[in-house]
Parts: sequence; C-alpha cells; structure tokens
Amino acid sequence: MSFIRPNIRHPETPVNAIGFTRKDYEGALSTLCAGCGHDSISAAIINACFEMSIEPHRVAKLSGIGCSSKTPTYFLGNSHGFNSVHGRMPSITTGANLANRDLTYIGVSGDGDTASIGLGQFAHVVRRNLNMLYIVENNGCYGLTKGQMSATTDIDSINKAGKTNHFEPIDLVNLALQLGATFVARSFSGDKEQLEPLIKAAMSHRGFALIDVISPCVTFNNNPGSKKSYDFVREHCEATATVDFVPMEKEITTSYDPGTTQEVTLHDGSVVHLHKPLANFDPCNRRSAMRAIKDHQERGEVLTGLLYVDTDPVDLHDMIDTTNKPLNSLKEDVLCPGNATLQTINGSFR
Amino acid sequence: MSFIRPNIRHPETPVNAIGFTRKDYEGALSTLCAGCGHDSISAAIINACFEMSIEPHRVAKLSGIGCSSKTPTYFLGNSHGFNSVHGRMPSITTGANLANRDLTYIGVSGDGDTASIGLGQFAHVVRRNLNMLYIVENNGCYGLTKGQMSATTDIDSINKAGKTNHFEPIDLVNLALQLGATFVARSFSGDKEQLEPLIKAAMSHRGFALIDVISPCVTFNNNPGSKKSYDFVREHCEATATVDFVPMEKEITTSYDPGTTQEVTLHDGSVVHLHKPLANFDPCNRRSAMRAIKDHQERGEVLTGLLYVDTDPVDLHDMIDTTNKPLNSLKEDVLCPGNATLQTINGSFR
Amino acid sequence: MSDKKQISALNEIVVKFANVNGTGSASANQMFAKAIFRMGIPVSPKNLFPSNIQGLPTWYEVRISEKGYMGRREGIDLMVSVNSQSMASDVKEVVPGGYFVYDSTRPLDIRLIRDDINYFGIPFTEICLREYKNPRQRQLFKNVIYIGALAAMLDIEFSILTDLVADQFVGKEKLVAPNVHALELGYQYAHKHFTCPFPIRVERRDLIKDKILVTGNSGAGLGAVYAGATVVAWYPITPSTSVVEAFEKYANRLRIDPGTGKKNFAVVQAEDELSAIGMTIGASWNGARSFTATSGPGISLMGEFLGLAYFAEVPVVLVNVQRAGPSTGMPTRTQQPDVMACAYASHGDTKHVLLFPSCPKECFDQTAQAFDLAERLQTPVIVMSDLDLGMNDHLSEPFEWDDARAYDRGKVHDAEALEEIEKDGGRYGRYLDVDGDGIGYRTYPGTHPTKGSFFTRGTSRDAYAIYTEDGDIYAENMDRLTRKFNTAKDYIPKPVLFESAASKGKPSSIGIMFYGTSQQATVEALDYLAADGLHLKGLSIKAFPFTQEVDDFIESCEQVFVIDQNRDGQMRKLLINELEVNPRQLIAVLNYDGAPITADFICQKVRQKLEADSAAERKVN
Amino acid sequence: MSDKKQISALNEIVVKFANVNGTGSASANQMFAKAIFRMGIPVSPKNLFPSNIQGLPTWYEVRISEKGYMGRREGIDLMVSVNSQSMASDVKEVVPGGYFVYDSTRPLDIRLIRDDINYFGIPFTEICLREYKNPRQRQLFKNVIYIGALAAMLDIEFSILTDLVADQFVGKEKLVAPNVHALELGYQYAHKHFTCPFPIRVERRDLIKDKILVTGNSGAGLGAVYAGATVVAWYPITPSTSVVEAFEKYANRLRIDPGTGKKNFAVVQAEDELSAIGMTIGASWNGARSFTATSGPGISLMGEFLGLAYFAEVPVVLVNVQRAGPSTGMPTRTQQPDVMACAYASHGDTKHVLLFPSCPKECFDQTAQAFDLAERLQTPVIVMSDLDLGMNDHLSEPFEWDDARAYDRGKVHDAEALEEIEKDGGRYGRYLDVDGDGIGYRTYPGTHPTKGSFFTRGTSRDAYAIYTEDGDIYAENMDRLTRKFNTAKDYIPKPVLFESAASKGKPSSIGIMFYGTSQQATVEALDYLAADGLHLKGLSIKAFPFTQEVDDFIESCEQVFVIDQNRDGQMRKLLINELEVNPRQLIAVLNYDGAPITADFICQKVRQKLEADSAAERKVN
Ligand SMILES: Cc1ncc(C[n+]2csc(CCOP(=O)(O)OP(=O)(O)O)c2C)c(N)n1
Ligand SMILES: Cc1ncc(C[n+]2csc(CCOP(=O)(O)OP(=O)(O)O)c2C)c(N)n1
Ligand code: SF4
Ligand code: SF4
Ligand SMILES: [Mg+2]
Ligand SMILES: [Mg+2]
Repeated sequence: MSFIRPNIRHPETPVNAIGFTRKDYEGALSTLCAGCGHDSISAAIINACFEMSIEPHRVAKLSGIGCSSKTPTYFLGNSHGFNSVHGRMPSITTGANLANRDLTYIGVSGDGDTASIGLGQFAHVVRRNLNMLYIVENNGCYGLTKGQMSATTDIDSINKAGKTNHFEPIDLVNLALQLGATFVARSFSGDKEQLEPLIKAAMSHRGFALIDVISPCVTFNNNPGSKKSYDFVREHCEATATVDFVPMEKEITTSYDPGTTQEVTLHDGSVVHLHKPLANFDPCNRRSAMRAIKDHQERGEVLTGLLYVDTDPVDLHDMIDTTNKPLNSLKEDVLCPGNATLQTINGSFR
Repeated sequence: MSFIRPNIRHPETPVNAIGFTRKDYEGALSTLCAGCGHDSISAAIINACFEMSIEPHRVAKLSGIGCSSKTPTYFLGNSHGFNSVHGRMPSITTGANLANRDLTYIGVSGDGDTASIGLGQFAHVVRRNLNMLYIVENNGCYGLTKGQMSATTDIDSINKAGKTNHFEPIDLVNLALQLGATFVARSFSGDKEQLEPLIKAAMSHRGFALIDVISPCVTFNNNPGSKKSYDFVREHCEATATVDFVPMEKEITTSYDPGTTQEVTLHDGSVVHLHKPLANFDPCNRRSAMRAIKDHQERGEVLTGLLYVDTDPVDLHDMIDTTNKPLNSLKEDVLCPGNATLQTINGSFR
Repeated sequence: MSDKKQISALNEIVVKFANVNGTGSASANQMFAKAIFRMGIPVSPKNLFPSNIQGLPTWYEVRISEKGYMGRREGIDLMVSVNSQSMASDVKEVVPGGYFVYDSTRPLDIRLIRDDINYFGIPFTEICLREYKNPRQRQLFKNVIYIGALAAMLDIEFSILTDLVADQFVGKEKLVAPNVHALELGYQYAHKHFTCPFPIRVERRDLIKDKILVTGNSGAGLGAVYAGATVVAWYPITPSTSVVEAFEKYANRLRIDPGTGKKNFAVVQAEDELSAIGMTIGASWNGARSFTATSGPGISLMGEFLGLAYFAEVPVVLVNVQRAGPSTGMPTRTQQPDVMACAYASHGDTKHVLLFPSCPKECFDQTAQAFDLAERLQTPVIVMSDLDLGMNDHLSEPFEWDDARAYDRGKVHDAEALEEIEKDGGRYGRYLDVDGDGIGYRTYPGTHPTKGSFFTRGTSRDAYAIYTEDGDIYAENMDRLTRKFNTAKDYIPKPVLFESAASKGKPSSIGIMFYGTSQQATVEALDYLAADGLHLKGLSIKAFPFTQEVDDFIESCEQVFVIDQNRDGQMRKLLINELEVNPRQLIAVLNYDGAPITADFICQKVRQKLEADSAAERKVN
Repeated sequence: MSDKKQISALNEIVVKFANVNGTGSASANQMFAKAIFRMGIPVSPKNLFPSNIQGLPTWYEVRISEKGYMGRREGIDLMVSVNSQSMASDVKEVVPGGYFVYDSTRPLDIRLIRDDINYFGIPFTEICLREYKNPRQRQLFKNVIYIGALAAMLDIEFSILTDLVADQFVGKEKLVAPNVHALELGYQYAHKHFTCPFPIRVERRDLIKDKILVTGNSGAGLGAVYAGATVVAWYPITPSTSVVEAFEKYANRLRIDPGTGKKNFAVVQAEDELSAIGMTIGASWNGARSFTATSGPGISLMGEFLGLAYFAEVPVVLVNVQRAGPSTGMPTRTQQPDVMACAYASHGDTKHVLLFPSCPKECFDQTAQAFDLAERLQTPVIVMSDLDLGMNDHLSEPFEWDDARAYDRGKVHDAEALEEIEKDGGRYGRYLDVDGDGIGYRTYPGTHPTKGSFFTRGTSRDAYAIYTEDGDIYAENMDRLTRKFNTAKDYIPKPVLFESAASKGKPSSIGIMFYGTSQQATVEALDYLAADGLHLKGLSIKAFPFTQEVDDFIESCEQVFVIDQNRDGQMRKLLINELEVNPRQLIAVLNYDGAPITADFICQKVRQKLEADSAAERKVN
C-alpha cells in the first residue's frame, strides 16, 4: 500500500520531497551527557535522512551496547531499531540485511563496542561488504562504564583519571581499508558540514560504508592530555577535501571549478564533489588512501573526510547470488517445494 | 635445582650444546594425513629447538582447535602443552606469559582458528606485543571439519568440493603489520631452509612474532584451482631474502659479502643474516614491508621470508611494568601484606 | 572347515566392519546396509569414527533385525577386520561361535586367536595388489571386495549390490564395471574357500514397505527447506555440519528462481557461533525464517544471544546436534548432555522451548514445526538431536508434507492492522498482552512510515518497548514471559505412549520415560521385560516445557525410570525441577560412554532396581 | 508550623535522597551515612542509580537502625527531593506523618501536596545562586547544603560532619572551608526556619565498636590481594568493575617491589570476557594465582571456557557480581539470577563450586578462600556476590588476616617429587586418582626437563593425559570428576544457623533458607515472626555443593521457605536437584523487581503460607 502523510503540522514547517518534516526523523529525548559528541552525530543523521527524503520506515537502525549504542533511540523514531548486545551489532545487521535487502541499514557502535569485544565481527562484516552504513562514535574510551581506556585510545593519551595509554591503538579506518572496505571515511562530531554529506554519500553507497567519527566524551575523556578531546581534535584535523553530496535525482545546480574539484559518481548515480582535494590524493585508490593516512599519522595529524570509495562495489548479496526480492517477502508458493517433490526425494533414500 | 641429562643413548647420536638429542624434542606420532603440511612445520620446530639448545621444559606450546592445533602433541614431548578451545589460544598464552615471563611460548593455530573465530584475540595479542612465537599453519581451509573455506581462502580459489571463493581474504601478515606486530614473517611448510631460521629468529625476538606458514591441506585443498596447493605456492612464492640465523652465543664463522648481505641484530644479540635482499626492501621498516607485500599481491605473487622486525620492541610486561621475576615464583612473603596493614586499611573504612 | 561352534541366525545379525578412516570404506559399508534394506529387512547401521581425518581406526556397526529392533546391540556376530591397529580389540567383541573375517595377506597374529570363534581369512591386500595398479584403487576396492565376500557369506542377493553400484555411479558409468568386478572377486573367493552361506544369513522379507533409510541431519535440513527457511547462518562443527549441508544441497535444487537463476535463500558461513546466531536473530527480527545449527561448544558460545532472544522476544530456530561433552569432549561420540544447558541457557531467569526428535522423520517434522513455534511464541526453539540420530542412517517413515499446510507466522501486524488500531483510538504496543496468552504483536521493519515502529532491546522496557528501570514494570514483564512459556504447551508436540504388545491390557504402575535416540533401545527393552512378566509403560518425551500428559503419566506411576544419555541425569532433573515431582519417584538410568544406549543395558538397570525393591519388601514383611 | 501528625522516632529512621545523577550528590550522601556511622549508630545506605552517566533520577536510601536491622525497609520517614523529575513519585513514598524536604526556590506544584505528610521547603538553588559564582559549584554545594540542613533536623553532631569534610579533602585543604560553609548554610537555615531537631532524630550510641562501613567489592578486591592473586584479567561491566579497581588500587600500594619499583602483579584489561577468563585460565595453568570478575552477560560469554576449566581441571577464580537479567536486563539493579547459570555453566555434564557471601567481610574471606579452593580442587570457583552487596556500603565486621596462614596451593609436584616417583619405579600421571579423592597432581610448565610434562586439553584423555576416545576411560574420568566435586564438601564453607533471640529454646519444625544479600532482611524477619509467636529457624547457605548440614536442616523441618532474589526460585531448584528433596517441602519466596528484598516482604509471604496451611487443616478437622 502507499501512504499519504497526515497533514497535521504548522504550514510553515519545511517538508522534504516526500512531505516529511524534520520532526518525523527525530527520536526520543537524549539521556546522554550535555555536550556529548554522540548527540551531534544523531543530529547529523537526522538532517541527512530528512534532506535525502528517505521514507523513515525504510531505514533500520542497529547498535551494540554503550552510550554510543544508545543513540538510535534518539534519532529516527519512526524507524525500527535494535539495541542488541555488546560488540555484536554487525552479525544482527548482517542477518537483517539478508532478510530484506531493500531497507537502508544504519549501524551505530562505539570504539569499545567495535575495536574491543566487537573486532572480530567488525572485520568480518567488512569482508562481506555488507550494504550498510557503519558509524563508529569514537571517543577513545568506554563512556558507559565510566571512562576506561579502549583499543582506540591513542598512545600517550591521558584520560580523566590521569592514566596514560601505552598500547598501540587500533585505527579502524586503516583496518577497514586493509580488510577491503569499499567506502571509508573519518570525521569529527564537531564538524557537521563534513559529517552530513559523508553520511549521505555513505547511505547511497551500495556496500559497506564506514565512518569513524571522533566524538569526544565530555565526562571522561575531554581533559587536557587526551587526544580525543574537542580541543585536541580541532587542532589536529586535516581534511582530504571539503565534501558536497548531490543525490541521484537532483541535477547539479552549483557549478564547480574543475581545477579545484573532483567528482566521484557513486553506483546509484549520485555524485560526491570534493573541493580542493589534497595534493596527489585519489579517493578511488585504496593504497593512496592508506599512504595519506599514514603520512598524517606520522605527523601527529588526523586525516578526515572521504578517504576511499569503490564506485562499483560487489556486496554480500552479489557474492552469494541471492534473489533481488527481499527474502522476507517470499511466501509458501516459492519457498515450499510441495509433497510431490518430497516423495521423489524419499525415493532417493531407498 | 640443576639437571644432568641421563646418558642412556647410543654414543653416536648427536647432542646439542646442552646435551640433548633431537629425540628429546620430538613428540607423539602424528595422526595427521600423510603429506599434510602441518607435519613439516612440526619437524621444523623440533629442529629449531634442538639446534638452539633450548631446554625442552623451558618451552610451553599452546594451540586452539583444528588439525593444526593438534600438532603440539607431535613435537616437544618434554614441554607442557595446552590444546585449548577454538580461536582462544592467544588469551591462554597471554595469561601463561603473565604468570611466567621466563619461558618461551610457542602458539600454534590454523587459519580458521586465527582468522575466523579467533580474529579478535589475534588482533589484541598483537596489540599487546606479547612475547611469543605465533605460528599460523595456513591451508586456506578448515581441515578438521572437512574442508570448508576459511577467511584466508584466496579470491577465486577453488576447493576440493569444487566451490569458488568470492570473499576478500584476510591477509594475516598485512593485518599484523597494520596492528603493530614487531616481528612478521611468512613462509611455506615445504621450505625448511627458510622456515627453520625464521623460527629461530622469532623465538629470539622479545615480543610478538608472527610466522604465517602456508601449509597445504593435501586432503581438502591441494587440488588444481586451489591457491594454497603445493604446486601453486611453489610457483608463486618469492622470498625477501634467504635467511640465516646466528644465535647470540655463537660468533659468526661464515663471512658474508657485505654488498649482498644485510645483518639484523636482535634485541638479545643474536643476528639474522639476509642474503640477496629484494631491491629497496628494508626489513626494519614497517611501511616498506607493507608496500612490498602489496606490490607482490598485485602481481599475484606471495612474498615470503622475514618481512619486518623491530629490533628494540616493548612487550606487554614492559607496558604494564611487571617485576622481572616470574609472578608464579612469588610467595606469601611478597604477596601478602599481612594483618597489621589490613588493620590500618580497616581504619580507612571508619 | 572349522568344527567350532558356529552360531546360526536368520535376519537377526550384528555385523561390524573395522577399518582405517580416510580409505573410502564409508561408501562400501553403506552399500552393505543399503543392500539389506533393499532385501526388505530392517537395518540399523552406526558409524563409529575418530575425531581425525585419515589413518585412525573407524568402525561401522550394522544391526540387521527382522523383528524391527533398531537400537544398538552389543556383541558382534560377524566382524570384518581389515585394520591391524584395532584387530586385537575387534577380536574381543565377537560373540562365542561368531565369525571373524580378516585380511590373510599376512598371517594372523597368534595372540589374536580365540578358540571359541570362527576365523575366515581373505587375502584382500594380495588380491588388490594383483588386480589393481594405482595405490588409491587398491585401497578403495579392498572395501568393495569384502562386501562381495559378505554377499556370499550372508546370502545377500548379488543383483541388489550391482544395482546399488549402478545407482552410486550415475554419471560416472565407467566406474561401474570395476566396482562390480571387485564385488565379484570377493564373492567368488568366499564361495571358493568357504561353505557359503554361513549359518548366520539373511533372507528377503517385505518389512520395509515405504520406509526410507536416511540420516536425521538430512531430515532436519529438508525440514528447514520445507518450512521456508530463507536465511541460514552457521559455523562448521561436527556433528551438526551436515544439517546445513543438507539444507544447502536441497535448496540449491529446489529454491532457484526460474527467471533469474538466483537463489531464493541465503546461506552464510559465519566467522563463529556468536555471529551465526546473531545473524539468525537479525534475520528473524526482520521477518525472514532463519535458523542455525551447532553442537557442544557452539551452544556455550550462543548463550548470551539466546538470552537476548528470550528477553527481547525474537524467534530463533536452533538445531543442536549433541555430542559427548564437556568442553571439546569426544566430538565424534554421541550423548544427550546439553539438556540443562539448553533449557536454561544464558544468565538471568530464562527458559527455552526444546524439541526431542527420535528418528529422521521427527527431525524433519520438528525442525519444520520449530519455525512455527518460534514465530508463534517469539522465542528460541531448540531442536535437540544428537550425533547418533544426526549422522547415522536410520530406518524411518517417509517424509510427508501436507500441501494445504500454511506456515504459522505468529502474531504480526501489517500496515492495515496498524491503521485500524489507531482508527479505533487504540495505541500499538509491541509487548502488550492483548490476548492474555503472554504473546504480543510484532511488526517488521519497513511496515509503515509513521506507525508501529518500535525499539528492540535486551534491557528492561514497558509494553510499548520504551526503556524503563521501573521495578514493577520489569516484574510484570518477567511474569508475562512465564505466562508465554506456559502458552507454549498448547503448541508443542505431545509425548508418545509406548508399551510392549505383550503388555496390552496389563495395567502397570511402573513407568519408563525417555527421549531422543533412547527410544529405539527402550522400546526393545519393554518387550524383553514384558517377556519376563515385567510390564512397564513407556512415555517418549517430545518437548519442553512438559505438557499435562507428562504430569499425568508420572502421577499414574509408583515409580518411573528416566533414561538419560548423560552423566547427571539431566532430563530427570528437569522433570523434578519443572513438575515438582518427588525425586524418589524418578529412577535414573544413565548411559554416557559415548556409545548409543542398548536395550540390554536398560533391562539390566531396570531389573536391578526392581529386584532390590522386592528384596527390600521381603525384608519388611 | 504544621499541625499535621508528625511521626517521631529515635535512631530508627529511613532517609532517602532524590537527586540527579552526575551532579556529585554521591559524596555528599555518603557523608551523611558516614556521619550516622560515626555517631555509633548502625546504618545501611543503598544507592539506586540509573544505567546512565548524567541527568537521570538517582536515589540514595539510608536506613538508620540502632536495633541493627541493616536490610532494606520500605516507607520513607524523611525524603530529601531536589529532583523535579522524580518529585511526584518521591512524595508517594513518604509514610503518613513523614517529612518531605524540597527545593522551595520555585513553589511546590500543588499536585504534590499530600495532607498527611509534612513539607519543609529550603530554597537550595536560590541560596547557591547567591553564594557561588560558577555553575559546577552551585550544583555541588547544593548537595552539601542539604546535608547541613539534615544535621539540624536530625540532630547530627555538626563536628562529625566537619571532621568528615576534613578527611575527604586531605591534600586539597583549600576545599575544606567552602564545604564547611555550605554545611553551615543548610544548618543555619533549618534552625532559623524550622523547630529542630525533628521528632525523628538520632542520638549517639556505641553500637559500632570496631565495625567498618565498606562495599563488598572492596572486600573482594582486598581478599584477592591478600590471597596472593598476581594475574588479573577483566573486562569492564557494572557492577563488577569496582572489584578489579579495588584490587588494583591496593596492589599499587602494597605490591610494589621496593628494589625496582616494579609491580608484583599484573592487571590486564582484556578485549572481552572470553579473553579475560582465557587469560585467567592460562595464568592458573602456569602456576600463578589469577582471577577475573564479571556480571550477567559476561557469565554467558565465559561458558565455553568454564567448561574447559572444569574438564581440563584448571583452577579458576571468578567473582560474579550479579545484576538483574536476563540479557542486559536492568544493569544497575540487584538480583540473584545467575545461580543456575553458574552451577551448571557450559554444555555437557558440568558442575561448578559456588560461594555465597552475605557481607563485605565474607566477600573478603570467601574471595581469599576461593583461591585455595580452586587450586585444591583444580576447578572453577565462582564467588556469587550481587550489586547490592558489591556496590553499596555495608556495616561489616573488620577484615582479618591470620599471618600464620599459608596459601593452600593444592596438589602440585615439583622436580624432586617427580624424580622420587620414578626412582620408586612409578610413573607420573596427571589425572591419576592417587589419593582416592578424585584430585590428581599437577605440575607447572618448566618444572623438569624430562619428567612430569603433560598435555592439557578439552578433549577426552586417560590418566596420563593421553588423548583417547575409549568410552570406558571417558566414563571413568567423568565419574572421577563427580567424586572430586563431592570432595569439595570437605573444604567449602559451612552454612550458618540463625534464629531469633526470642526463639531461643523454642524448637521449630519450620525452616527458612537464604543466601547472599537476603541474609540481613531474613534475620530481621525472623525477629518479627518470632514476636508473633511464629518461631522459624534459619539457615544461610554459604556454598554449593551443599554439605551434609544443609541436608540435615531440611530433614529436621516439615517445610522450609527458600528465599531467592530471582523469578524462578533458582536456589530452591538447585536444592531439589542436588539433594533429591521433595519439592513440596520447599516453599519459594521470590523477590525479583531489582530492589533489595525487605523483611516485611518475607514476613508477609511466610504468614500467607502458614495461614493457608492452618486454614486447610481447619477444613480437614
Ligand atoms: C558482554 C558485555 N560486557 C561488558 C558490558 C559493559 N559495557 C557496557 S558499555 C561498554 C563499553 C562501551 O564503550 P563504547 O563502545 O566505546 O561506547 P561509549 O559508551 O564510549 O560510547 C561496556 C564494556 C556489557 N554491557 N556487555
Ligand atoms: C567453538 C567451536 N566451533 C567449531 C568447532 C569445530 N571446529 C574444529 S576445528 C575447526 C576449524 C579448523 O580450521 P583451522 O583452524 O584452519 O585448522 P586446520 O584443521 O585447517 O588445520 C572447527 C570449525 C569447534 N571445535 N569449536
Ligand atoms: S559518558 Fe561520555 S560518552 Fe557517555 S554520554 Fe557522557 S559524554 Fe557521552
Ligand atoms: S585434513 Fe588437511 S589439514 Fe587436516 S591433517 Fe589432513 S591434510 Fe592436514
Ligand atoms: Mg567509546
Ligand atoms: Mg586451516
């Protein structure tokens, strides 16, 4: 059936192409700490979905456990959500996507949820190139359990409790590139101009899209000495380019100077415009991305923005050759071979 | 106490510096398939330990579950062994090493054991730079469960059952380098000249040493079309250099042409000689290693040999600042603070 | 030739093959069992294999019984031993007067000579060396040759064997001739050197009717295909692997979209069991029928997710093909050791629905039904098979499917329903107990743009799926889950009564309860006991929670023997726990050495107890 | 001021603070409890906090009882509510005639006005705005101000509060003055506007003696330090996190090598619970004392490894600080829901030793003893604490350590022993039951170059640790493990008898069994029931397996109430299961809403049952 938006809103409130207001994409009131980076990411998701005119119920939001993993309650209240168990969101999302390939899947996780307990599932969902947007709300600590260090805590970073980290951090962006991820970006919860177009592009990508969003924990890891504090990140970010996203339908209105702008056309026809990209950096070349990231790391800088995209990805369904119809829409008639067939099968056991 | 080797052997049988024969390093009869690559690796471990004159009981051997993980039964019969559960050998070894830093730890695993169920523990034991030798007996399949594909099965590789793999393989060597491993090598069960010195060097390395040994499964993955068959691997291997290992005590006898030989002196003073190294390849430079590996992969070749070594590693004990004595040797006198102290502590609860 | 006692038997024989694994003996041995089957005689083969791929002893035990006793029976009538490693122990297993067939290429070790059994040497190796060039052939055909010899010894119709060879090699016809030749080599040799047939032999009967010879795992896999499973996530582990292999095999034949050639199903080999059940939960949550299969260690690893599915109320179908635990235990031996672990899987107050199949037909039916139950009850349903049932061929009623049958997808609101609810001024609540049976209404993601979406979580929430830490709401919810668990009793399969024909009309106050693969042996035991005038009534438990019938059965007995194939009497404990019966009323009969339980063992335990009782009584009086 | 009824009470009061979490109220509230403690009056504070870091309602409930009743009591005598979110529900909790202290900066919502309780407004916010510049201070001192006001209302010695402030800020002395000032602000305001003290008040007593006020997790952490734990692997999870934090805190003070300044211990934050227990097993296997701590979900994830440790016989010490399940459940609420999950953790036939502490002193003692038990029995030992015990301050006997005490490292052969054995022509076998108690002798890796090494595995093996699939050897080994489990009874702590003073010499046939944190409330209930002439005898269970004393206690009773803080009556089930008692004899008393159980609740359940019984009897006669 098709749906008409019930029109019980103030005439002035802006609506998107399919008649929904921003409110239709909001969720419950956040219970996170005032100033938590995670809330900014929720806001960016809301804006991206509103502006892309996605039907709210065509999105499913999934998460593990943590402050970050709580956030799906705070956006897209009209979408089904699944707050699963710690570190296992990828497997739940894989199953969900296998059941219905037509929905848009947004997975939200934390650095503890992904890089510690969830590392195995993370690596394998990357390998399978599952068609989903995977957002890591990376604050370099365990927020919900009161600030322990995580596997992404930077070397020599000092937390609120005054502890210094001596362990090699796991860089999820490098790891994902290494494991063959087809869309990889890094951003900062404080930079919505960058984050929102990245989210839009990631949702348009048909395959696994990782956005590692540095998202400071104001309560346990925003102190001087922390390398995931607002101040530190602001000072040490450099972007590969400024990102602009033009969805498939829209034709480009603003004209860009070809000299300073690079266009990346995604599988679905939508276009990512990269203004003033870094010198000799090619977002469609995996190795150049890894090189650029490492170069910046060696300089103590954090490279943000769109790092790599494969514009013609092969996702899990392609690899296992599942039918184009959502599997959850198939009924007895296609699923059940019937008794006559069963009797011939019985014959093979005699 | 000190031990004298009971001398009940044939006078001719060769003994090593500490009076043990090769037999003292052997294990039970193998129950693996005739021709299984894993048995060659066991043989290499036996030789390496014998030639390095390691006291058998100063080694502990640990494994997960699989044909590969069975092998510790087949070598070093005088060493304690622990055949744990599937994919969890790293955590067991971590605990063991924390308890007694003075033993040499050899962990044996398979590609299923490490790259699938065990990937999380593998990544984290690398991060902790645990002082151990980690051998992956990599046959690109699940031998013990009859040949299913594993996460290291190469793209388009065809197995005995005739199935073709479409999933991005996980390259454990790249992964380990990415995660900060301090000793990384790849070898082939069919190449003992290369494997044995690598094992010796790895055991001398004070930190995490990975040797990813391609070890064909003759029963399920040695067929034409398989990219982990003896034939395929023989045809597609290229070595970074030929490796020669000289333990600390020994002073160098054979003289090498400096032009064609590179010396790498390990933390404990032993030296690895690399003859005819690849052009512009530096085994002490992580990025050059990753570059070389990728270059070869793009040419469809497998780069073997010593890929990277950090000659001054910081291991887990260094990072958490544990005492130099084995923790399992401490007694009540150091461990138990006594009642007087306890009474002052009680005071703090009043 | 030999004047020793020779046992004689017609269609009541146990034959055992001792071989080396990885030598292709399996298919030859199976040919033997299939031949008996095709002669119309009930047959029950059991494969005893090592946790290893090649070179270790492996056995194939075949019980032939026109009486239809398909449980295991100890004492081997005819042993074919072509494995020097195991010969010493093989010899011991032969019954006095029994027959021992061995490879006489090398002389028999005199220490293996018993004067109470009969030896028949055939130079298998020598024959193969003479007849075949390449070593692999020599190895393979040795097995076929001894089947040929047995055909002569036991009087198996040779044409049946040749037919079987033909069936086996459709597509590879050029292999037929050499195999038939090998059969003949054995057949001729036996006839030439021994008086054939032996006093133990088989004779055509018509006792099979339309029965089939099939493994439980094939039944389970097929059941899942017929039940409409579309998403299968698994991780390889013996003995459950072949459940998914069977599913995939048949799905690849029966579930291909004719238009596109694409698959109307998805099978994913997960990275481990946590991921496998996670995918299953994700798919079920999203409205697809999904299942996973595992064994022992996998059950432990799935614990956290089973608790989530129980509490968040997501359907899960899990096939647990049990093996001997604890830990890795004996991975290729059978047991029923996970009853407790599955009934109460996961931390916190949890209970799970269990099904206990006893034969391949029940594997098919119960696996299919598990999907209806899981979706109706919105909770995990675990099919408790075991290695014996799952991996061995069993004589079974043929699989049946009622084409009129529609899947029970349980309580799910579609968009119309959601609009209705609000039209009537109502409010949809995922966990509202609208019908009083403890089961709420689900909606699938993507149903309606503004109605019916909810948040699934493992944390405490109210009837509208809103997070809460309110103690009363939490407790109410927990009580509803208990209510729902009781509702399960209206849907799950009922227990089945058994009694010996000889006990008809002889009321008994002694019961015997059993489940799963204990059924064959117990039913046989009932006959033996009845023959001694001990009339017991039997109840085969088919599901947990226990329905009223189980209660009533125990009520109607003074004492009940409970058969468990585990050390701790787990089913007995579960009965005591959940039915609040007096433990003294339930007597444990425990078999846990990894071999399938036998009727003799059961009889022995029952007699012991009953004799002890009457002895005690005599004392009293 | 108000002519309403005002309850009056001396040293028998329940005060509750309603606040917002993340506002630093915890330390102020704790100061209040500590003040009562220092006045020599028994006090029991309970923190009710949300699973969230900032901005949600949080409560701190303080029971003051000179009678020494330290369990929770419902009905609040004095409520301090400075959280508008929760005020509506806070008002409801106050007993008629009780006192309600609120922030009167804004006028009280009339809907919150009850005519049977007494309101006392203090303009906390206004005062703070006036007195302090920066917002954080305004937030922090608000809490200190209300403590000052309570001092006036309840007649708390002001000097005690100033001392506490001084203690709290050693090192940060400049913070002392402002805090004392805040205390005075509240104290003055109360005296100025209300007649203080209130009819409910406190008065110095000498009932504390040398007792301490401490959390169970501090006790457990300290116990591990004293027991010589050197390797600690863990993964953060509420409410067990502070066990390891306590260990690390004290180890950093008491376990530093004087010579090198290095640590005589290792604490590793693992990547998850599977890894945490894996490290623990590896360390124990290698001869170090090692432990891990977790809660709910962690227990499920540790299942596979617990089975390995049970079967391979490796010592494990695991502290399980239980919380409300299933799944993520209510992570910051208390329960005892993992009894079954822990007793039978893992697939296959497994049983684990459990300890049940009831107070911080027992957390200390039992955690320390757990290391002796684990090494003596070579198996996992699980200390079953819970959130209430672990995270709340409890009045406890002081911790004691006998300096003469030596660790029981269990049966371990060193090199000399191994040489001895062979000298006497013997052969060392890891799993030989030399002493008949089911426990073999371990050797640590690195002991001897040619003797005593063995292979540890989760698969079946013989007495010499050699892999085997022999069914008889497997079964013997499983029976030995049962034997070993029974041996545990000789070492574990015995249950403790309780009866009301009023019941002395009054024999009773009605028992009441309990464990863990149900002890305080149950002991209180025994008194109330005795006062009504209902004399019950109580038994506090301290360990599983159950020792003879537990058997005898049940034997000696017609019926026994079993107190469980979970839905399914798990301890009761375990008793029925393991002791084979008639379920009808055990009556379940279940509290599972996440709040600690109360004496009133227990009394009510007991009375109901006993009245029902006598009613039934009347019918009969
Ligand atoms: C199996 C399991 N282990 C541990 C926990 C406790 N826990 C809850 S959240 C969390 C870590 C959260 O860190 P992160 O994923 O970075 O999220 P953040 O709170 O920092 O946003 C942990 C360890 C749990 N819920 N489940
Ligand atoms: C938890 C668990 N899951 C599954 C298994 C079954 N299993 C045994 S070995 C194995 C895979 C072995 O593959 P690999 O590690 O590559 O070793 P290989 O046999 O190839 O040497 C599996 C899945 C198990 N023993 N435990
Ligand atoms: S604790 Fe940190 S991560 Fe959690 S909500 Fe607060 S600021 Fe955000
Ligand atoms: S199955 Fe493969 S891996 Fe296993 S023993 Fe045989 S050859 Fe080796
Ligand atoms: Mg985090
Ligand atoms: Mg492998």
